[in-house]
Amino acid sequence: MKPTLIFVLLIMSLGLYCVLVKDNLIKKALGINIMEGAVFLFLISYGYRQGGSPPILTGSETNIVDPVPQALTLTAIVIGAATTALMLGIIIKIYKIYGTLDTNEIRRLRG
Amino acid sequence: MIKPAVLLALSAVTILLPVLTRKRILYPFVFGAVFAAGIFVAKETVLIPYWLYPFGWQVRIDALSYFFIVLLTFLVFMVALYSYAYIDKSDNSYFGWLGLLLTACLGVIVSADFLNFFLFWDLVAFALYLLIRKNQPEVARRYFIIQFSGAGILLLAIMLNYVNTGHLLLGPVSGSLKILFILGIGVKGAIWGLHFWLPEAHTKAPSSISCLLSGFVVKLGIYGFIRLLPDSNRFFLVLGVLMALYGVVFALFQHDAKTLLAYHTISQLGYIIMGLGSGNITGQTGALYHLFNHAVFKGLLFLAVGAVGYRLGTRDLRKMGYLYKSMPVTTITCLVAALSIAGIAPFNGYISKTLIKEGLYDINLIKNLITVVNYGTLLSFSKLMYYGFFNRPEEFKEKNASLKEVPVSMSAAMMVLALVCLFTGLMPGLLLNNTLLPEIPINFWSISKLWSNTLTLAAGLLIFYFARKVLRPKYKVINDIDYFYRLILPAFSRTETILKGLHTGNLNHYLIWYFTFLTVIVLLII
Amino acid sequence: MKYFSALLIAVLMLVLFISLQEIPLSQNLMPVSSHYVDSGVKDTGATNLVNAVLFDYRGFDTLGEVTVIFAAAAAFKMLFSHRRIFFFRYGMSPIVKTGMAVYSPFIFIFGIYVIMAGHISPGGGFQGGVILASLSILLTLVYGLWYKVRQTVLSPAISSNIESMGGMVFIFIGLAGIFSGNYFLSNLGAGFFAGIPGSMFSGGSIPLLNIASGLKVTAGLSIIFYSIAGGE
Amino acid sequence: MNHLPVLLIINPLLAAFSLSLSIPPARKNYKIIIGVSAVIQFALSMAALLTSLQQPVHYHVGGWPVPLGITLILDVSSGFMAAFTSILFTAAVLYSFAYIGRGKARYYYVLLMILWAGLTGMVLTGDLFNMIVFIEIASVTAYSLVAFDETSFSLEASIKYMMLGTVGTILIILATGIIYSSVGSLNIADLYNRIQGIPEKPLKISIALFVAGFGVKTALVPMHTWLADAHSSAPAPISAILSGAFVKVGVFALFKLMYNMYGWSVLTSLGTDQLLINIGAATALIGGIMAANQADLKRMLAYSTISQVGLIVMVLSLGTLQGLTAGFFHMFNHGIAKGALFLSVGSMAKRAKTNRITGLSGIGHDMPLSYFGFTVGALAIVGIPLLNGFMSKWLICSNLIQNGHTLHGIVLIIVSIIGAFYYFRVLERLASPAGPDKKHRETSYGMFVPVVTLAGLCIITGLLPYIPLVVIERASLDFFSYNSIITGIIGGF
Repeated sequence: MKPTLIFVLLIMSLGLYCVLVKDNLIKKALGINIMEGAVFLFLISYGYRQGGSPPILTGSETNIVDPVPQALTLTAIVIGAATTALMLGIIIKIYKIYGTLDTNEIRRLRG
Repeated sequence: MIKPAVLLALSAVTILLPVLTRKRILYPFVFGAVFAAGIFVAKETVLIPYWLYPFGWQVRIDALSYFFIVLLTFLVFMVALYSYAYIDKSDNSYFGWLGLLLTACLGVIVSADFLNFFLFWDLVAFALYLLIRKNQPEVARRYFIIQFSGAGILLLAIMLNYVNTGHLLLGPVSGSLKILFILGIGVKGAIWGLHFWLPEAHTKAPSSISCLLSGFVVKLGIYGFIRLLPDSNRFFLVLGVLMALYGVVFALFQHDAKTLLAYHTISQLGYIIMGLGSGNITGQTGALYHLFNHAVFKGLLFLAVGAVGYRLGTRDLRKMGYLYKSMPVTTITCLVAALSIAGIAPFNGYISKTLIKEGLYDINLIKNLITVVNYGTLLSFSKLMYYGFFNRPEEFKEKNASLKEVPVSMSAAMMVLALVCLFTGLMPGLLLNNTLLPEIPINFWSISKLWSNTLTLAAGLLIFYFARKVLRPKYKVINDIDYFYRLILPAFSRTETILKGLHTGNLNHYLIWYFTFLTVIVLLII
Repeated sequence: MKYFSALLIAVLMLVLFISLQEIPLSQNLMPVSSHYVDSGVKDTGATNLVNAVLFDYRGFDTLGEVTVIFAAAAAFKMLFSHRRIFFFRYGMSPIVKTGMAVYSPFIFIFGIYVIMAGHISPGGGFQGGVILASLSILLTLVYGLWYKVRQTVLSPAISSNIESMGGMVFIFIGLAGIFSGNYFLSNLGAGFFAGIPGSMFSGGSIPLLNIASGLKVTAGLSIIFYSIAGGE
Repeated sequence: MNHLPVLLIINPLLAAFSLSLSIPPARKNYKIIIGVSAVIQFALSMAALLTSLQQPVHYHVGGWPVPLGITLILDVSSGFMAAFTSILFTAAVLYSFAYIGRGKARYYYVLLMILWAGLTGMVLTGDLFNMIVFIEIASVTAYSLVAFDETSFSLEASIKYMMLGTVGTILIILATGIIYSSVGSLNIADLYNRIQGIPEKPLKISIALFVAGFGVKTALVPMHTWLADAHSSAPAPISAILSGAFVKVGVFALFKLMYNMYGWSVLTSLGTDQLLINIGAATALIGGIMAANQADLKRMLAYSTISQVGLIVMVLSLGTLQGLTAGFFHMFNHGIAKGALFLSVGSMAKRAKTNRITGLSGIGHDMPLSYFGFTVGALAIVGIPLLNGFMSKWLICSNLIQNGHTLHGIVLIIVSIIGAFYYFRVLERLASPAGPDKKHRETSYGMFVPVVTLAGLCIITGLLPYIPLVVIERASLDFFSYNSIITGIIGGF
């Protein structure tokens, strides 16, 4: 077990709590981002090797961390950023129309 | 001899009739050509390979199929002839859907595998939906949904049968699946308990379609019973008696001529099912012969009532009368059909009913019940003929007596059917010897039989004379068994309301559902 | 609802905790990544293995990622096309403006550096692109939205063009692999200049792809910002 | 060397990129660019299908062998899905030319082309993380296209879709992370060989996360809630694509992982197949019941999609070759029929300016061709004989019952009956005699040609199920006998 797992799950539960309990759409978006952060931390920390050096080779390293999770995380961060931006954009437009960000009131579509 | 494939192709052409030509005069001839092809079709089993390609179509025409094919093509020919004038001039697509119905029924009859049997079984209901839809969309939809549900039960039965046997060939089924098959087929065949759609559909459909519906489509149920459940004798016996009695009792108190006929369909189906359940060759032959006869005379009755409706605009027995003056052909043909259905010699109903009675000779109770049903039939058709044609109500005299006879094509169809009623009665060997029974076991024309027949007629008319006040057509709503089915519907709509209430539109709730689901499946998997 | 959610989260996390403990840990690398570490430099010519993975081994992912940003930017252009709400028109005080004028070349150079040296040092197209985009955003904040409209270099049409060009350059570099008889996005196999690993001109197509994605990210993020801010 | 797989993905991307250029040719002639690109893409995907029938193509992007790089796999299953997606997209593009007003249309097409690329990529990719990337490409475009109208409904639908979808993506990434950290590979074919190396509990968790993550993309109960909102508020061609293609591609991707990454025997030993089949049944039933009494026609169609997806999931989770065939066949049939339905409803709604069923009554007389498309689509989905839905429903029912799932077979029958109930109600309403003052013109060629073509496809595949089935049987073989195929993909690393 990696000790970071505890932190991963803690951050994830924070984000999840935010997503599930908060009524404000922006807070929900933030919660989603926090969850994403937790997942990225999970990826990075499981790619880490004890005492490993960063994956930039200068010729003398013997113990190198796994470069793949870092690349994956980079990709996922960019995707997450694009999604978050779009989410916030839509939230702005929703605020213009509904005049509120409360999910309890944004429910014209139901049934 | 004509190949089966040619017959099928020819019937498929009729679907496209309205597209091919706009000249309506040609349509009955095409249907007549199908009839001719149906008569001369070769009795053989072939595989049509390119049909729904990986599946194919096992076409089997044996004596039973041939019998049904002749009946079907003949009846459709007559209906097409009748419809030439009966159906509104602007509605040519009717004939296309009639062709679809013909093809679908033909498909059911000739299919030797369950896939195509089921496919056409479904298609029959859909073709009827299209035919009824024009004027009565609600009725058509209800009919279709009920038939579709029945087909669903049939599908389930077919699949379970497939699991048991490992093949899809149409053949007798066994075990507890029989119940499912009876339920599935029974919806189309209108057996008691599942007949609730029948009065409405028969009444509200155009008369030409009622003729086919009652004359042939419900008989597909009988066809299914013969093919799939050839040995459920006791059950059919009880069911048949029940239906015969039930139909007659309900028919007696109707004021709408077509509803009366519709309930008589149930009653006569009861006869047929009784004959099937007799367990001997005489009774079963009688059943088949009665099936043919019922198609002819009930078809004729519907056409005649339709002809009245065509001129008079109503088929309410309270508003009819005087028609014997204004519409003699209709009256005479209707009288012939009524005598046939009542089983009066020398018309065809007499022959088949005698055969069925012979088949059930050994069971006294049933014989007595049949006698009761017979009198019921006689009474209700006396009512139909008297109040419908021979009555002389003053308030309708002016209107009813001045009507014209129906156009030639309609009266021609009716007259042909009436002649068939007479000839198949006078010469039962014509059909029986050729297709059904090599030799007739009984003498239909013995003095005792004819004497009791005449006695029955006289007694029936006498009873009607005294009871005609009781039987006077009155308006009242008679709840059939569908009253109980209607009670189920609120439960469905309540489920729907609850579900709709659950979809609150609140994102919070949706997210909580989501993670509840995630937690549940995580716990389930681990 | 609150307590139910808390319970839900607790159960979920507990289960995750119990089960994720079982993931095997070893000091050795997995076969795929050990191949990257062993022969990554030889295969790609880049010493930054993350960039080698990102732009060479898994270059197709990066094309996808570039596309996601492009899609987000296009969505913004679509959804915010007819808003003209000019708040924050004239920017901040002259002191800030002057300070910004001093800083901006350095930020610009740094961004360019991060992009250009992605294959030999930490960084790369995305990181550098974000730096450049933040420069563009800073400029707008400091000088006001009118600046954006007046300036031709950062105008919406130009950003849009830069973004499209970035994506197209990425694809054309990939297509070069096909035209040279290799696979899409082939690097050294397609004849790109390998150079000496660790030097500036090395890594074959990786620096080019870095530049392409850098342009794209810069323009994409700027477009998103300006669309929300209502500059277009 | 065959570059078809990658060309299939970059062709729409190139079109999108060049369309976004802010230069006069791109701005003025965007319809030409899109039309040409759509035709090329259609031809490419058909060529891909034909190629895959002869010889599967394993394309190593960047020239890296299997576990190192990203591999695109063009086998019959993916070729079939790509071709099927392309049919719908081509129809939708053609339809959009007439349907989408000028204004912001250029970015609409940009996003549409990216969506096309994303769905094709999801189908073709042989790499787990690459699949996530393509899912996100498709999702981001779908989120924004749903919001295209910028009405309150479409924005609300978009944000709901986006929130649920993003959470789903996070779960998928987490599952991928678990798999990668356990065995250190991302290639699906490679993972198939290594899946035994994952300890039991992380394996189970990853399956659960994948089901939940993909479940939201494919609208399994109870993650279906976004679908009715999104599909009813999006522009008609987008609804057609989301309903006809996106959901199906999601199901395809989920089951590709289940069959080709975990291996079905692993899933059976964990009991996941029972779970999936029950989820499918619940989806079918709830979708069917919810559709039964909707006032909004597009919303009704959306719920109908949910119920049909439930059927597909049910039969795909049987784990038999025939089950797969039936499932793919129903995907195809339902996709085409639902495409015709959404497009024709779009035409009618555009003329009548409402989606309400009551508002559309009698419009069938005024717009016979659109009504024809709607009728054929509806009848096909209900399962009227001689249309394609009948055949696939027969196959689904037969497979479910043959494998001992009689109750699920009954669910299918009940769903069909409910479907007949609500579709016929609408058909009747649309054909009811209209008032004298209501006169709508038939739509332009661009709008009814796709509708009628899709309806014609329904009829043709109904009469000749052989044409798709011969492909689909090969496609399901790709899923089913994966053991024998896998060596060809992996090669000798």
